[in-house]
Amino acid sequence: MSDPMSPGPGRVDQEHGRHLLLQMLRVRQLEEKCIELYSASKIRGFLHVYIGEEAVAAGILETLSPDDAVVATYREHGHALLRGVPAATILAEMYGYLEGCCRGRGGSMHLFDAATRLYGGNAIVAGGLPLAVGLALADKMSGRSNITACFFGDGAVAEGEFHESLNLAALWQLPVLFCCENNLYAMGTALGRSESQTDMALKAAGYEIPAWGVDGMDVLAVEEAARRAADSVRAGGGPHFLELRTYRFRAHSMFDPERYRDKAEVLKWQERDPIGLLRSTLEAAGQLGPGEWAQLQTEAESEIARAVEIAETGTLEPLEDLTRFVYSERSAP
Amino acid sequence: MSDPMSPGPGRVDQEHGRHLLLQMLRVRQLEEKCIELYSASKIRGFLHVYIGEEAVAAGILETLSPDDAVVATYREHGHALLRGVPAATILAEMYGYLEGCCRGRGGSMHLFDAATRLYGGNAIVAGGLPLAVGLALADKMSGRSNITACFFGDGAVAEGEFHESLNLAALWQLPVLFCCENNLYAMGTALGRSESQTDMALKAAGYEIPAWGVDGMDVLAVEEAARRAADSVRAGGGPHFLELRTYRFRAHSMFDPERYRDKAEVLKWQERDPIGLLRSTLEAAGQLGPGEWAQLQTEAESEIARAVEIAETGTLEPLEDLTRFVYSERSAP
Amino acid sequence: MKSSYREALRAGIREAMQRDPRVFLMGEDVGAYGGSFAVSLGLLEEFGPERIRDTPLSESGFVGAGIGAALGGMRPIVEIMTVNFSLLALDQIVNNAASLLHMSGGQFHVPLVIRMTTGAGRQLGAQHSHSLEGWFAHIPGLRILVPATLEDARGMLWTALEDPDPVLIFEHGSLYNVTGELDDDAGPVDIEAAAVRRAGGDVSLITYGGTLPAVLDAAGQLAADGIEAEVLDLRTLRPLDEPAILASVARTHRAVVVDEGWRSGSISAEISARITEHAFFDLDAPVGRVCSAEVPIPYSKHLELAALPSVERIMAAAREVTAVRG
Amino acid sequence: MKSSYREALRAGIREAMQRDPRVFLMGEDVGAYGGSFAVSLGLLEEFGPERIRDTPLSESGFVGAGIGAALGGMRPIVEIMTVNFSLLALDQIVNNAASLLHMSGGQFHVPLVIRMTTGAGRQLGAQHSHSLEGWFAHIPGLRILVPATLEDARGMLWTALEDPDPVLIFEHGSLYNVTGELDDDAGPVDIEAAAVRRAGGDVSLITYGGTLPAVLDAAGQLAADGIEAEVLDLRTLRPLDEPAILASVARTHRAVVVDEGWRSGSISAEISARITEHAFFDLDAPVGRVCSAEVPIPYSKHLELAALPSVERIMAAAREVTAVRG
Ligand SMILES: Cc1ncc(C[n+]2csc(CCOP(=O)(O)OP(=O)(O)O)c2C)c(N)n1
Ligand SMILES: Cc1ncc(C[n+]2csc(CCOP(=O)(O)OP(=O)(O)O)c2C)c(N)n1
Ligand SMILES: [Mg+2]
Ligand SMILES: [Mg+2]
Repeated sequence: MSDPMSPGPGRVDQEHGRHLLLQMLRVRQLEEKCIELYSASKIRGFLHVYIGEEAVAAGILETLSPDDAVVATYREHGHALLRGVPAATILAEMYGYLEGCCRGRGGSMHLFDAATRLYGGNAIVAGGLPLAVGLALADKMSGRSNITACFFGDGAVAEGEFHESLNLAALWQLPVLFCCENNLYAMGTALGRSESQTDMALKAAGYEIPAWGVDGMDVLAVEEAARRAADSVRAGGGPHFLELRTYRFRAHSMFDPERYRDKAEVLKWQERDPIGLLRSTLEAAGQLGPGEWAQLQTEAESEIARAVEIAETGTLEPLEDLTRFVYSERSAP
Repeated sequence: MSDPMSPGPGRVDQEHGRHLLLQMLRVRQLEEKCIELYSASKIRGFLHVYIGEEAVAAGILETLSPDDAVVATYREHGHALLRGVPAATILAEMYGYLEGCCRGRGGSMHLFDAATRLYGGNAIVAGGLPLAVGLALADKMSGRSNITACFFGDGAVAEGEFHESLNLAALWQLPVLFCCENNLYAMGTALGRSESQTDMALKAAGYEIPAWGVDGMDVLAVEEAARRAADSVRAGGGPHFLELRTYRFRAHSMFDPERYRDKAEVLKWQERDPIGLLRSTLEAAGQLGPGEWAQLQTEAESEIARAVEIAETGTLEPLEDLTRFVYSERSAP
Repeated sequence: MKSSYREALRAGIREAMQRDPRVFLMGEDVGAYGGSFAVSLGLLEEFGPERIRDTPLSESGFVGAGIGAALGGMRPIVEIMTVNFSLLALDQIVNNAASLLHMSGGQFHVPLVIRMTTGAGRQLGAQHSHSLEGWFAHIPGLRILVPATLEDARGMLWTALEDPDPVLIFEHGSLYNVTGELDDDAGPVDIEAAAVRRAGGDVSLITYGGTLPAVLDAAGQLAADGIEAEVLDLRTLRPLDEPAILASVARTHRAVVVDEGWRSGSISAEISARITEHAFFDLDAPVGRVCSAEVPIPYSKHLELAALPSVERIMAAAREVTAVRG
Repeated sequence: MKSSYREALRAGIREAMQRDPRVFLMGEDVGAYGGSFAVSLGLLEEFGPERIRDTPLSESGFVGAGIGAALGGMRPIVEIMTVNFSLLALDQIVNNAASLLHMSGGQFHVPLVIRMTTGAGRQLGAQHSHSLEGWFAHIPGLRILVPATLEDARGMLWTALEDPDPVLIFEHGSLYNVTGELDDDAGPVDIEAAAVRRAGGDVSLITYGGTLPAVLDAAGQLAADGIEAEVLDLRTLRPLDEPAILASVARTHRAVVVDEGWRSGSISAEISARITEHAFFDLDAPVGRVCSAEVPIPYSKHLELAALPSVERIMAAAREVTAVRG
């Protein structure tokens, strides 16, 4: 297969470019729908959407193989979708239905999927990092060439578990791709008010982990950086660290009145909407006409609309199953 | 007072040089005695001695004022002694006597002393660092110009609490002097097997904390570096970080069979015994004759011998006091 | 004056900040965000960023810093966003805050207040629904408060700050929006004694915090059936107000303990054990317990509700103990 | 064959390593140092540094890595040097290890074993003398084992490793040097049932782990006074073997629970509550408890001894409950 990143006239092979655009549109569409469903009280609990950050998951997950593992945060709907969990299963989970990927027990913050090796969905900031280290350790000790992609926010960087995990991964040269989704805020706390050192690459240097910053609004740049990093991790180069510079266009969660930032700042970032950026790139290269754009949009919309329909037909887990899976079920003797 | 570090002929003013030598001898003597008393079952529990590392506490504490605060580890007898806690009080504590600095409740790992602002003695590796940050925060918020010297081992660097504390101190520009006693081992774990990045100054750079490494066997170098750092901290320069490169000549604790290192390595380091080094420096500069050396030794020995005598006369806390100080005592209404 | 539980808490913080310059509030998003549950909303504007201090995500670090600041003469109020994240700070709370005074032979007091949200019921899933105040109540050296009313939300903080020892205050997430009348001159309250919230001679319903409303509701319904329940609000879990518990049982001879912790090893076990120890021959029936099902709390509403103590389960337990002929 | 408790543990680890290539041991100083309590002494030489894996001081990190490795198909044995440091790893244990299976709707098993030393009695002071196994027993999703005998030290590990769920094994520090006869073919043991270690009809002494020797001692001395105590070794704290506890009480009608945790909120409270709940009308006296004094454990020997359960206090408690005429 030819390298999708170094194509003929444009920055990207046409088909691959449209694929990435569709991926981001699918996530966007899913997230817009989630907000709608939350407002309609169909989804409850805490809901964190990924709008504005789609290029990060889209670019990185593109470079993984099905056997690789993924660890994410409570802002992980997009990761689940792009990893291959059907939208209907994701939505059913948020509806709290048995047909959800966790039988409705996890909800928005806890999407798990064994089939695609998606190990959550973790609601404890930085709590997934040690898991990623262990998953990579298992792969390494078993002689498998899988890697583990571990997503976390800029806020996680201050936590002790971040520090301990990076050190362990580097010390043992484990195949972890650390992906810091730096959207500049941890809830209402701007990065500069939470980190004495805001240069993430320098932070990573403190562990001798190769690291670089990437424009997280440019999915092509993300994919390219991720491929370089993932290849190196897979080749035995130890953990790598990517700082994905991005921005969340929406509130932290459905409860966040956004007192801590200016509307102007948000608007400025929205000019670099990752979907808009890729669309322009493709259009400028003559790789996307208006009809094709509309078609991609329709495709994403109808997938999600159909998923909602399916999710709506979900059922509730029987009450008597409440205590199932606290411990593993053993086959009767 | 003239600068004791830039004297006439030698590297140090004669009187100050002898003072530092005596300080180290006092610690050495105390620690040798502790080992003896442990073997005689007078001291129990875990005992960690500081032999070989005396230059670190001696050099650094020299630069503090009485109002400054000190936070140390379970290897803190020397820090307590040089901070001004009487040897008899320290020993009584290890005997478990009421006359000890903590009524015999703390033992070797938990020497506390309000009068000299010694906040432990902490048996949780890295557990003292957040306390130091808070003490410095209190000083800063109250407009006091005190600083807090925080001692910890190389092993502590891997802990999450290290990471969180350095970040907080730097973010808030707090007056903490972080003193990493890098003796190359955490129990049996050599630094290279516990840190992916063994350059501590680079670690500290991850927090934008000024840091430098110091020959921890050369008390004059330690004092000079500490004075430079402490002055800067006190002047509002935010936290500073010193890596004191040293070595423990003895086992980690009285239970350690030292399987993890060669006798040859220990012998090599012993050639750079901090006491021997300073003695040679002073002798070479004609600042210490044989009689004076013997006199300093005698002085240290008799202080500790006398302290043992006093400690031996200690008494046990009454059993009915067991539950005192779980909560503060209030004056009767 | 009308007030919500949230506003009552805020009034308590504001008053403490005004009264004592050594008091400051520190925690994740207490400032610019306005508090994750809006408790500290507006305080940043009023007191500035030095005293309403946003922290990075580093629970062990800033809780430990709070301990250090208390040692250094300040009166910190540390907010841990929720009890779920307090697991990251347990070393500091147990090994330092709770131990320093005793271990130092009485030298170092830790006048620290830690506030945190606790409890389930809002479909937040397993990692965000813990009720671990019973765990903390196991630790000597700590004082554990569980305000269930507006008066207590308003008044416990100042008393806690005057205490020379570490005090933990657990605010149940379901209470923040509870609204009612609060005296204009409501102020500091005692933090030692349990309170009888409803009188009744047939059974003692013993509870605290987030489950008090359900227990009062159950008591009301039981009364319609002719069972008069006395409702005891513990208010403090450590120390327990044992005399108040025993006095109630002496009146009723029957008790049900209701708490939202998992049953095994919950605070309700301790209360049951104490009642049995001290009032065994007074009891007409074994002490009942209504706790959460022993499962990680699920997201889906019907399962979550099934897992938590409910008015129905409380009534059933009360009926069961009152049915026993002692 | 003569064996110490320490050697029995080591034999169990060695056998597991030999049987299953997915098994490995990881923790602070398990390798080059030989294990802080010498449990893993010699295993590095036998199995190499990949499988006897020294970790940096980072309890949350390597416990979490153990969970991840278990998710990834390995069978890790994680050693936390002592329970005191497990406070730094509680988030991983509670929020991940214990919750993942339920929260993921049954998808992700965590076949992890965590071993740690627990308990006081060696003059190690407040921060090194915790007995927190009762805390862990509060958490659904965990299995808590407390080997008190050589057979259990030898045999519980393999059974635990075969369990698809996380199992925590607490080894009391005072037991490592206990020596006795161990069958040459001693091997895996059941991890579900409590065991009667001494028969007797007058009172049930219920205990586990580090306090079993003192309880057996007390039982011996009580027999000289004509009080025949049945000694029940719980062996597992979660799940509790409730049928065995109730069966014992059904035989004796009197019970004393002995554990080294602080009394309030200890596992003994849970046992007392359960006995009362299920055997109230069988009981001739309230259930007694012998626990540690509610103080941070002091260094000095006389105070430490006074704080911990002693043979004398156990005997006194047994006498007290047997003196009551039901
Ligand atoms: C340990 C912990 N502390 C606090 C929280 C509450 N909390 C949830 S998300 C969040 C902000 C995290 O920010 P970041 O890591 O940057 O991720 P983002 O939400 O920006 O994607 C906080 C403080 C938590 N979930 N876990
Ligand atoms: C959190 C924690 N984990 C483990 C231990 C056990 N332990 C005590 S000292 C020590 C080594 C610490 O090494 P280092 O920080 O380099 O200090 P040193 O002993 O060399 O002075 C260990 C692992 C502990 N006390 N605390
Ligand atoms: Mg962020
Ligand atoms: Mg060291």
